[in-house]
Amino acid sequence: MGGKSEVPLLDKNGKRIDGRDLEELRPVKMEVGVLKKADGSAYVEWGGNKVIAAVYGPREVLPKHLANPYKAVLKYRYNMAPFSVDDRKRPGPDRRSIEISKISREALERVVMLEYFPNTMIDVFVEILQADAGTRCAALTAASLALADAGIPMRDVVAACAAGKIDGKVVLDLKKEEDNYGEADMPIAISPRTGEIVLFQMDGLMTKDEYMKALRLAVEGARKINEIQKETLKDKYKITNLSGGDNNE
Amino acid sequence: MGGKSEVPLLDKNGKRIDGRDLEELRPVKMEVGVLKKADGSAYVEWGGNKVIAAVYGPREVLPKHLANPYKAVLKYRYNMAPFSVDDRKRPGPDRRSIEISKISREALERVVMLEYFPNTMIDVFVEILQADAGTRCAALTAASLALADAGIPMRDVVAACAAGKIDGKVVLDLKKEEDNYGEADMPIAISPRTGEIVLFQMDGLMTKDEYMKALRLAVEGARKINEIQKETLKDKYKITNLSGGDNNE
Amino acid sequence: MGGKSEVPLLDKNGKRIDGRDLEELRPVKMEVGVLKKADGSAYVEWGGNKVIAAVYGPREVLPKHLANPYKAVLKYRYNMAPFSVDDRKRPGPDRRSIEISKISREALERVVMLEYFPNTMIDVFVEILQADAGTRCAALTAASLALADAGIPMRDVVAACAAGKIDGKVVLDLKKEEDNYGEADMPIAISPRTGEIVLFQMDGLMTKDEYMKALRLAVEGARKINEIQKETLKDKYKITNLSGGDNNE
Amino acid sequence: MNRENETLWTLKSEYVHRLAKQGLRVDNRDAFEYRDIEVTPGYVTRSPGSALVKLGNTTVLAGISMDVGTPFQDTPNEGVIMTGAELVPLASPTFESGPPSEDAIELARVVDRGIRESKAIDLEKLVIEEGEKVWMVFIDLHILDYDGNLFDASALAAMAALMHTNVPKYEDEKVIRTESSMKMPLRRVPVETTFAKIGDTLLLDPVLDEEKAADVRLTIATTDDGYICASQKGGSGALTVEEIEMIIDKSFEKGDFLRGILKDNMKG
Amino acid sequence: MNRENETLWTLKSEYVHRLAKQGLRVDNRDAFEYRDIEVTPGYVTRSPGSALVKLGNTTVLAGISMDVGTPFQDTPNEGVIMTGAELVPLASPTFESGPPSEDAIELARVVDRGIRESKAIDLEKLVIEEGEKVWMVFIDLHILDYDGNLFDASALAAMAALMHTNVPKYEDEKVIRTESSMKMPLRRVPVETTFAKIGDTLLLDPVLDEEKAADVRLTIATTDDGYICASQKGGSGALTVEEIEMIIDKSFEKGDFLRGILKDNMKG
Amino acid sequence: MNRENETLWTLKSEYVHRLAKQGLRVDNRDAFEYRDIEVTPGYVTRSPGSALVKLGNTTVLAGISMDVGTPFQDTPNEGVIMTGAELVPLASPTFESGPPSEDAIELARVVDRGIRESKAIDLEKLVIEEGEKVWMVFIDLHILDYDGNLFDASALAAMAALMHTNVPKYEDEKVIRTESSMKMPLRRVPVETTFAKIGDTLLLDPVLDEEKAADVRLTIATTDDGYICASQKGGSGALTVEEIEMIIDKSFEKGDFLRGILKDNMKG
Repeated sequence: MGGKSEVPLLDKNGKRIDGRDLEELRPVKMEVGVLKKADGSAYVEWGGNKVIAAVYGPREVLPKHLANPYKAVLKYRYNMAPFSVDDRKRPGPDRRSIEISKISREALERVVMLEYFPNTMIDVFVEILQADAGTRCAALTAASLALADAGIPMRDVVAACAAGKIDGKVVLDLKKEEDNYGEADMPIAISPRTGEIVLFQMDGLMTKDEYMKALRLAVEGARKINEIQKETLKDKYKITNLSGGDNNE
Repeated sequence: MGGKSEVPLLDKNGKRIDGRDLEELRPVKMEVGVLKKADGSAYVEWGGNKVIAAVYGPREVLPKHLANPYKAVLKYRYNMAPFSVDDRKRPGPDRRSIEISKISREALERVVMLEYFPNTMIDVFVEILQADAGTRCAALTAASLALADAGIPMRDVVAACAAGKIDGKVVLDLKKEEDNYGEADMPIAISPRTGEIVLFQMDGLMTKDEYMKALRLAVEGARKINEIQKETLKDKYKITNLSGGDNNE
Repeated sequence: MGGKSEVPLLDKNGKRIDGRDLEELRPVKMEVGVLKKADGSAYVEWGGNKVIAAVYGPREVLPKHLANPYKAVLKYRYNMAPFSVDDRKRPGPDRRSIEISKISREALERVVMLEYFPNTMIDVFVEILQADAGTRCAALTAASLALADAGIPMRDVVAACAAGKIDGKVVLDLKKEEDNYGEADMPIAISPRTGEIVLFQMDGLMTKDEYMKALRLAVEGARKINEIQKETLKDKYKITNLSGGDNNE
Repeated sequence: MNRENETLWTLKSEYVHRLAKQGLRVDNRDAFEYRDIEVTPGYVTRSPGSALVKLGNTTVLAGISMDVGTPFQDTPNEGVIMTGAELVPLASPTFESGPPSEDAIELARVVDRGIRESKAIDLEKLVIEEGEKVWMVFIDLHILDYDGNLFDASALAAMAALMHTNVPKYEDEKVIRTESSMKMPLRRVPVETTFAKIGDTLLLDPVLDEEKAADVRLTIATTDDGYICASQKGGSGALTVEEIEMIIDKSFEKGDFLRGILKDNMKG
Repeated sequence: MNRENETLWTLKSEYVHRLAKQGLRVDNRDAFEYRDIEVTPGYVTRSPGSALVKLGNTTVLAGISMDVGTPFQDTPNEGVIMTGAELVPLASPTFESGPPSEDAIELARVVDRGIRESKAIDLEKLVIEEGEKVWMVFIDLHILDYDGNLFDASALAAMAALMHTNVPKYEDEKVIRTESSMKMPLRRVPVETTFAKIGDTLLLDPVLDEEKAADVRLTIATTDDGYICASQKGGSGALTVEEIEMIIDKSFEKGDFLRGILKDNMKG
Repeated sequence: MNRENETLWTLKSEYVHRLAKQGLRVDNRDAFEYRDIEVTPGYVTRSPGSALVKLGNTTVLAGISMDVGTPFQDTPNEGVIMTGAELVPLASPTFESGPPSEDAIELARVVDRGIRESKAIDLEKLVIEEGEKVWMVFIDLHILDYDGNLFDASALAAMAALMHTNVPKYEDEKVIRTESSMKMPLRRVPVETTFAKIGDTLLLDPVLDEEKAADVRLTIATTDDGYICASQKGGSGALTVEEIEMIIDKSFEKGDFLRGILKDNMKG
């Protein structure tokens, strides 16, 4: 959130730099079962973001002392490909990706039925192949699909979306330039059936009114994302009961 | 030991830059039971040094293969806070702190009754919050107090002190500028009941006479430090039998 | 393979910078049993290369989960001393030494009778004390001797040698300047009894004819190296049956 | 990692939940009451700025280090902030030596965002030579005793330390640490307030036992001029929009309370 | 490391060997036939160059990053190539998080050598200011799905990415990523072909099951002008001189086939 | 870490103690007698300086590397010394691969202090351009065979290497390694002598079995002009002031003996 307003992010008609309205999502494409070796996988293209998620498990816990006799251990690894951003990212986890992995894991722990698989581990790996702001939301959205694709029982399919503030206006789903030069960003994720917030962060400067408006807008965005998730899974499995979704083979 | 004598460390009356006599200790304050979560703890302020020590254990040995069926494993971690020195210290152990941790642990192994607690681990952690030369002595002095505070049986309470050489004179207890521009430093620690040396290092240039004078001076300094240790423990526990000292609650 | 032909590597008589003929090896000296603490050891001096190898094992596998119930685990560590090259090498494995260790281990796995020692580990350590091109060949040659010296049963004693291309000519056994300014390098190792290739790499630019010529030349070089290996082991043990070689005590 | 007895924790957790249902807490505080807060600015006398904060038994020492470095390419006319946190094993039986854990990283980043996003520090005043030389402000959080709610204690310690920081002189390509060129240039006073949800009950400033029993944690950073500048949810539970709105209101109120403590401290 | 059932692998391996003896393969290919190959250049639209390669189920994404740095002391008039490979755990149950494994390092180095030793990139054209500033070409291989023969897929992806790479502009000490100063200057088109030996049978382009059953692997990199530029044996088996000669011949033939695919792609 | 049989070591230790009580040693030496010492300077002919030292079976190779770098800010007119030690696993069944152990770090630092604190190297002569460019002297200790007393062997090897070191030429911003500008400028000849206390008996130059049986170790570094320049106690035992005084006397005597060996070597 640079807040350097020298760069105008809204034109005189109130349109955004990519022509979107304030409360409009970027184009989103989803696909499941895109990888051969993973137990479940999904690909999400969201504006300029390209994200791929894979799920392995339930499988043996390594290292063994991490095993939990009451439930599965969920792991989440958010990783950026070196070429996904303008300034090459050095391989390996940095502080940012460790934080994102933590809060994304916590979001999924709310819905994945870990208690069904004691003494096992479920690994969720997400690779950011191209980044255009909102990668953590795209990643978590893809991860949920991959979990469904792997047939992991879930209470709900988590959907994510961000809202933010640019040129003084609350808007949905920031793209890169809006994130760089805007005034605030608020990535969230919801459990759509209950409407509860399972991932929540905000940075930038917002009044309480702006903040609550952004929150409600982001929840609505996440609901739209969830519709696309549901369509994607339906197309794949021709069934509506998601948590009963079968394996991708 | 820079030995750059351009900086005069003694005035014409033979007084040191902080007004001390050659064989005078800096002011020392000690307190035990300063932390809530640790099994034992102590705070030592020694000149410009501020040092805090904590003891955990005897507890389960991790990793398990380090367990010794005949005695407790003693660990010692000397760590400097990043802001404790003028040039910010990067977090994490460096070569200097690894060496200091090793020789400090060896000093304590002489007195802690490790044989009472086979298959366990006793952790001693010392944080240097502000550094003014002699931190390893202050740290070890605090560590001994924290061990006593934790009720760990010991043959003796180790006390430490340094002597050194500045402007050609053997002096007690160097402060930072004296350490930087002086000619030699000799940190030691003793087991006060026997007078034995349990930690011993020296660097700089000294003749044998200077060396032995410094050694005897440092031993005397450590004895004075030990008196303060004993007072501190007495004040806290109103008893004189140190190794029978009870827990800090 | 810099291929910067500004530096002439052959004189008008076709002699190399150290006076060698195109197909001539550098002087090679070998010795076994050079270390006291290792179970087997060897020293190889090959041109300007000085290499020492040690073998420990069969011994307990650490960490334990790597143990194989059907055969011994073979480990190989190629390491350069910091002062072995002009630009000081920072201690610890780099990508190059990890790759060399891998392919050298694979070469030895062909001949060492690992199946005789299930659930154990055999460690091969090689230190490059001075480097003059061809260090991986010298290292593997020394490692084979050290394994024989340790009495580890082997189907064969692996011997290594490189060929390459300088100033347009295929030559045997490049030295440092030839490697730096030459056009191609091809290090290989053979199992001499069968003539099979057990280590094989090539980089640089070669036509098929040059390539096959280099390969045949390198095999011949490795055979010569193997003769010296056999002499060395005979001198030491006064026996010809290498795989029955006894321990060095 | 937690070496304490699992069963004991289950019992404690049930106890905390039972209390929460009745609107009670383990230490008899009200739901939205802070523990006793002690702020000791200038604790590390030799550093350019520092503060020790005790929030009940939770103890955090924040220290500021100042150095001269090159600015980031995309902000040539701004100083640089770097925030780190060490959960040193001295502070808790569950903290371990080694590289920073994900908890330490999250803590450092959330404290950092409160300061960075509120533009609390006037970074343009920290430029020595545009594009070439700027002041680097290192904020290091040293956790000394861990009894819950590190976020609020650490953010408070960091802000108290910054408010007492002197920027050294820089002359002839050298940092002169014994002399000061100015006070740290500050524009806003962000503080962080952390709430835990135990069952359906929301609580401010959880102690360790509450933190462990809680399903979810929400930290809100507010400024003295009425902005929210950072938020962070933690834990595997969930929050409703209504709960978040209620927390925001409380957060401004409690933020002003914390700023009052900082202000008193500046005078004292 | 391999968490899959050991017995299952033994059975699979025996099956692969039995087939190989009869000149057959698990997927009914001929011995020297590649799987289906799909090359998608420019996959990462925001990077200066990239390509996604699918070789059967094996999927590799190569991305090029360009930055300005100082040349190596001994080659002041040459740009710099750096090649890395990440075997991200997404791609296989046997890949693990953490520092690069020896397999990842070998892969990156063999792909690197094919490009470097063939002088495929005209490094002198990547000099901005001799001895001071040159372009650094980072070739990063991201393995997305691992079903054998990473070498050929990765080398092909790297080359396809380089063939579609635009070198950014560099003006006023800044990289202008949105503008291009030239195409990546290329001189040769190296590709790599990998053979596995199962029992006494040689096969091109092994799938994972064949790779695991194989005793030995040989990778040969050839250029479009008739040179071999790199070779690498892997695995604990052995090869005869005659086998190597036979592989070289096949390698040139199959290398031309792969170059044909790259060429078609340049047009399309 | 020690993979050798614990019981065996206990028996060996008892044996060493029994001998020590009678004033005897496992290899029949006198209490204050060194093992045979062989010094081979210039062992690594291609490095600017090196020496191989055999102290009985203990074998240490010290190598010097010279490079040009920037001096430390607080010593702009001095060259830089860096000392490292690798306890490579080749040397002992108890040494392991990986980052330097605390033993390796202690060894490197004690050898370093002997040289640094005695001002053995005239660091001002290693300045190329004050405050900008100085020679960096890397002293690397490579332990090849470990049979006790690495301190004395390593310090001796380091000093022998330095005494035979040629400082390369530096011209036109380049190090010309094939030419020498001067001998390493030395002012003093520090050596280290190490004593072990077994029961109440003091011994010089312990072999591995003695080192392991010993309660405490004391290393004293002395100079040729009558100074002590470094000391280091190791092990969990203790020493009396009287024992230290006695060791100091022996240390000067034995230091002169070691310096004699170095001197003989300079001639030869």
